[in-house]
Amino acid sequence: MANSEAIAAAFADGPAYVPYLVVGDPDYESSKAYVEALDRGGADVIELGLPFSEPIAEGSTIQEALVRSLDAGMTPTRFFEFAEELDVDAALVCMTYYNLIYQYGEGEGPRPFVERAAAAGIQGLVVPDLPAEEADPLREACDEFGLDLVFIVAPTTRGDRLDRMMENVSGYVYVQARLGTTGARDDVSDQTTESLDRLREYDVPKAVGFGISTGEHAERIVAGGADGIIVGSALVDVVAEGVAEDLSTDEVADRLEALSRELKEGARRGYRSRTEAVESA
Amino acid sequence: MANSEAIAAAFADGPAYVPYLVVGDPDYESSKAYVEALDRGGADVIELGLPFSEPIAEGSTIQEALVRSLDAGMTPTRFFEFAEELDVDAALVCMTYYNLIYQYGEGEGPRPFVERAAAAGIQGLVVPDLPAEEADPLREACDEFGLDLVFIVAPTTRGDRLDRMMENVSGYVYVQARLGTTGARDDVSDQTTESLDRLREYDVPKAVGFGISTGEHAERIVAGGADGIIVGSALVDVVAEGVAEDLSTDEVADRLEALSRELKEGARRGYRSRTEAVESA
Amino acid sequence: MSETDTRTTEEPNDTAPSRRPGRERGRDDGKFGRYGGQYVPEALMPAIEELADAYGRYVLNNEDGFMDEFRERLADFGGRPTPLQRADRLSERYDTEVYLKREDLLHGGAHKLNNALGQVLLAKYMGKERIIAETGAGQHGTATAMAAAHLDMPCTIYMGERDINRQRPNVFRMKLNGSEVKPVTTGRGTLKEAISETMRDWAETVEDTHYVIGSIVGPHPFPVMVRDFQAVISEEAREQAIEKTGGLPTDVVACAGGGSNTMGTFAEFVDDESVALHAVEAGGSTLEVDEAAGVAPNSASLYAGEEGVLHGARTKLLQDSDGQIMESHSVSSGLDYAGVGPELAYLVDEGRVSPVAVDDDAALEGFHRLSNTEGIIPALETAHAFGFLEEHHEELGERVVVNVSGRGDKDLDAAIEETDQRDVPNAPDMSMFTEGM
Amino acid sequence: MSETDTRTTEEPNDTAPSRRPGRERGRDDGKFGRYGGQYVPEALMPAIEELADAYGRYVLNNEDGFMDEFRERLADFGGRPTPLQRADRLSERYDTEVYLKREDLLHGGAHKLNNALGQVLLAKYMGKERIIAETGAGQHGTATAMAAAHLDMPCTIYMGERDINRQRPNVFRMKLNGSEVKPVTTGRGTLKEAISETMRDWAETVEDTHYVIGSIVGPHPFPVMVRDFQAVISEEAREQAIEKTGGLPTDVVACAGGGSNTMGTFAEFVDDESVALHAVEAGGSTLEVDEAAGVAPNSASLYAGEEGVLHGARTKLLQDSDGQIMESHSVSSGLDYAGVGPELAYLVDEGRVSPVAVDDDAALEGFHRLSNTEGIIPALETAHAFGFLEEHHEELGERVVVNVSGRGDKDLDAAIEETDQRDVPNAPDMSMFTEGM
Ligand SMILES: Cc1ncc(COP(=O)(O)O)c(C=O)c1O
Ligand SMILES: Cc1ncc(COP(=O)(O)O)c(C=O)c1O
Repeated sequence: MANSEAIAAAFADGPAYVPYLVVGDPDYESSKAYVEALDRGGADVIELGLPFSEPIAEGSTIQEALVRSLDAGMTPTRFFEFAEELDVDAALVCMTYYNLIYQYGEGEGPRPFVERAAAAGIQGLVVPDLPAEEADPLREACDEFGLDLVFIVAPTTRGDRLDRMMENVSGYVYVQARLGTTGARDDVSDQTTESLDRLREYDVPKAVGFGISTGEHAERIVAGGADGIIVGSALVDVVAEGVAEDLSTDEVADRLEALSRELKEGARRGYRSRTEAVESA
Repeated sequence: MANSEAIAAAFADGPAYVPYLVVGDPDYESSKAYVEALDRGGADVIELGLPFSEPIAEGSTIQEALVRSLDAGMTPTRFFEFAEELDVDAALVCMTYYNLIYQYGEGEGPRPFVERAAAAGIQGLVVPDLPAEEADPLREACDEFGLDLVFIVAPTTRGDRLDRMMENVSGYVYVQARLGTTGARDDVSDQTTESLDRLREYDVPKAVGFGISTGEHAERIVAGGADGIIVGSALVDVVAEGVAEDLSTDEVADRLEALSRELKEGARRGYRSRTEAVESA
Repeated sequence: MSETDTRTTEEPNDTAPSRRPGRERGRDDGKFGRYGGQYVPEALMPAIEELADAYGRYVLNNEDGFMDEFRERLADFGGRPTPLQRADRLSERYDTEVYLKREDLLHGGAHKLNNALGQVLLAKYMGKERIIAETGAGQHGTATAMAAAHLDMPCTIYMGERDINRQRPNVFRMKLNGSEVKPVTTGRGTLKEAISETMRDWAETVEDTHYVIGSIVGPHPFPVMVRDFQAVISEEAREQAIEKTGGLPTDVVACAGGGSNTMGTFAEFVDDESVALHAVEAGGSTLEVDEAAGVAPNSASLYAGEEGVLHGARTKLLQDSDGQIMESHSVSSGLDYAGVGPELAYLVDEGRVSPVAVDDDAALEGFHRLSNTEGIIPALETAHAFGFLEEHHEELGERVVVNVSGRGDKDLDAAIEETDQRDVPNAPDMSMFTEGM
Repeated sequence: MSETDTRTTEEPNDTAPSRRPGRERGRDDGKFGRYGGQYVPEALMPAIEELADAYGRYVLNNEDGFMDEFRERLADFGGRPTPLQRADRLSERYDTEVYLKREDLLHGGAHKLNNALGQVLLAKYMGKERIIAETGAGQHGTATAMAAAHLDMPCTIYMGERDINRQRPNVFRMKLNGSEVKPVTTGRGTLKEAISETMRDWAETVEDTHYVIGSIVGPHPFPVMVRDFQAVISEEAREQAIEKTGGLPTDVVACAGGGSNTMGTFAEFVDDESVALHAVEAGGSTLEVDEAAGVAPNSASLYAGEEGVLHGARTKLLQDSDGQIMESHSVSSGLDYAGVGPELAYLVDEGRVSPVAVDDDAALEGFHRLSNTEGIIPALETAHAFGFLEEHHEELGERVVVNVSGRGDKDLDAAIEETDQRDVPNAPDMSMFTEGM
């Protein structure tokens, strides 16, 4: 199922590289430069984090980034302006928590947020604290305005729950590579392979995230069957380093672009080895 | 009833002046000079305080004096040496708490203490935490060694208790002028008159104490019927002043002697006005 | 209207098997009208589904005698039943019968143990091997640590670094009870970061770990489960009131932070239509809100909050117009929370529970009044209920039950400081305490 | 032999009307063999005679329903009965059934309230208008202040200035309860000066004032009266033990300072010859005595003391060879007293009670053990009983009742400091608490 053609296209041809950054981290202008650097680095879809004050699903790396952004004045209104001002080729997805979606604009419910997001060029939403069971109203609004609603599948998601989620998902599924919250790790988990196996029968692109930080990770994950890789904390770490070491915006942007290239390259290598394996089989 | 002739003599002819000091306050030698000054000032009986670590019946003036004496090393053994070394005319009475009497010497019970006291020239004992009900063993030892056992009569002592006490008392009764503990006050209480009235029928000298600090007090109390006055805190105050103001031993001794003269004079005036009143009646 | 209206659950009261049908609310799907639900990361869903299952089996159906063991341990280890005491001097002062439900006498000094013991025992029945919990002021953390020691379960408590420095005695109590206390250094180092950190731990360890939530908040089944564990307060109080006074009270009063002592005190009275239920919230310094600073100088989410989603449930919240959660404030750290249990939000909307805000000043007066007239030093949280009594006693009926949710020993320093900062008419002379400060 | 032998009272047990004759000891004349009596200044004799009379009428004969009201208030205000709890983990550790009598759950956090409430209520029945008490660490003072607030009696507590500075939380609790706290500046500013000062006040105000003594010490009728008020502990424990275990315990253990929780825990078992009674004293740092300095680095007056007269009674004391009272020492301020109740001294001489000294180190281990294995943080006083258990469990029978005389919240600072000063094998890592010290 897909509402957004741009997102569908991103997964259509080769593995998708889906980076994440917190919008407004550490400030509005630098953040714009960073997102654009991701784009230059080869992003197919960019997940833009809209910070919420109580981010219960995040690891500490992203939590700190959300705090930096909030402290610098980020709001949903500014977020949409940011999206509008961006000069990027990648498809944009907004990642945020349900309360911000629910409260936005006049009247209750998620519709005003989705309408505004659509107008700002956002193609999809990821809402980590919104399970499929509570998602009907948001799903309807997304369908109305042509946005995809991406769900996260955990290593522990199976059976009825998985079916229900796959009925509701659109665009891609976010396959959580391991238990836990977001955060860069050094290894790639076996849970990923298991999850991809479980999802094989569902006809929707599978992007794997949680803990990917190097081109080599990316390669292995895509080789293992992923249609895309989602990278968050590893990139946010670069921004945090920039803050800690007081680096120039350009320097940080360059690093982000370089890391993006490495990740994208890795994904491509993984894809090649997979298709070669299939072909030689 | 009387065991000690010296004490009987002290009350025989005119009102007795009975001053109290803590032995060893603030040190052994000064204390000896102070006691001898009381004697020069006209003391008929001197109450020598042997300090106990938990003096539950004392006001804060005397409590502090007891602490000074203990800190300077006073013990029952030293106390008896002190009594032996004293050069005074007045009869000596030891005022202390029962535990020191009970623990003294070999074997249990009060006998060794009394025996040693007698040898040191002590003529009587006042034990503020020993009511008549618990006094049999001490009473027996006193009788054996010729000491008087003085009891304190409180404003609240009446009826059976008073009778029992008066059966046991010897030497004199210590008539407590008011409720409360020791300590110099500015007035003389009505409770004194009442107490003396209650005691009239008993044939034993009545010495009034608690709160007497001036010649005028002494006069009024003796005029009211007392056979003697007991003065403690007012004298201990003089010693404390000496410590606080770092006065010479001679200076303090002189003040004690002077205050003693004033008190004794007051007592004599009171006695004269009483006998005149009786004669003119 | 919002989309949630379509999902409003029919109350299953009529067919409920339990003695008092009021307790059925939310049991099956965690919905209280428009409130409740399970807004959690997908990774936690299996854990809360497993928990909902265990709740149904052990708590509702007493499988393996779970509830029997729970009640027995509450009695022997916790000290239940707690008394319902007539407050002689307050009764005289207000010319009405005032009764105190003495949860301050529970082991640990607050109602918190009812829940902590229930959940740790449940975790044991579920075969979990480890307990985690978050704590702000440390009350829930200490209760959980005690229960974990008692039941021999390894326990880790997450606590913001700033809170650790403010609440050292409670930190020490947890450590004494053998719990690991993990300082949370992210963000501002307070309760919200500790909650996130605990969620993080749970998300990684769900398979062998149970997360003990401290109030009737969070995703289903926590709100109903915590309520059921705390409902022992009102089960006892209702019986005691009938036995002591020959009838039901006219009014029942409890302070409300997350609302666990509140619903515990109300649960068995909800169906007694004649009994008025008063939820007393922390009015802080004022009910005005500073949107720009993101600060609500109060914790009155029932009274002044708006519907939203926080920590796994839809409920009433203190939030700005964007939906960002405000920093709440109260003189009592245990009421200092921007949300409230969904069941209370529902009962307030239904008109069954009256929310009232009592400000810091009135709470401090209440604190001193109970201390010096009844000889009971209440927790500052509890003190709000006595501030309410002073301000609203004329509106009450002739028989009032007030829950004394906790004792004030933990609050002595705060009480000295806060009393010193304002003019509390009934406070003792504080100079000997404040001079060296 | 001493003269007191001639006055040894015949035990009136045989003709006693009460259910359990053991409680008759000392009722009539305050004598327990050679111990007890009324060694007080004459001015106080009328007051203690009046009190003895009131004790006979109200306590022994329940005149005007005094005992009924006392028991009702103990239940409703105090939280009685307290549980008798099986300690699962200690039972396993010692391979014997260990039961805990939970006096720590009493209002105020220690057994002290049983006595304070009884005496303040008695003062009310006697028509007194004012309460005074002394306190050292503040436990008896806080209990008295609570009782006085509850019963609307003006109350003055004397406390040494040095103790005030060491025990500020307790001072604050007393003030919160509306009591006046009078600093005593004479001497060293500790308990002994506070006792003298309270006696002084009483000597002046006996007519309208009652002096609430905090343990089974002092002149008759205090030792018997305080014992009778505290005996509720053993009344409950004996019944609970029979009900829970089908029989009497083999051993009963309580710590002993003045001995009020001790005799309260033993009273109903004294006539059960099969039950061994263990009084655990504070062994301090050593049982050796420094005569020259007048210091006993322990408080083991039953174990190491000699007969003497202190604070109104003949009993066992820590004293030097002159009879001066020694400064006692213990890690727990509540056991830090140079004397002990005369009834305990008597029962030890009779061989009915076994005195055992447990030193500071073992007490601290006991403190940590109960905290981290059972989830109960005991008072440092109480901790001595658990030090005893560890050291002597092999000598005990199969069913042991230990009185948990109080909770440890008051002792957190002391426990941190004392644990830091020595090598306590089972203590948690303390570095986060001690670094800033
Ligand atoms: C004594 C006391 N009362 C009330 C509360 C508030 O919690 P709740 O509203 O969940 O009962 C707390 C929380 O720490 C507390 O400690
Ligand atoms: C908890 C606790 N236990 C025991 C004692 C010792 O007193 P007693 O020996 O009179 O019970 C105290 C005295 O303060 C105490 O607070």
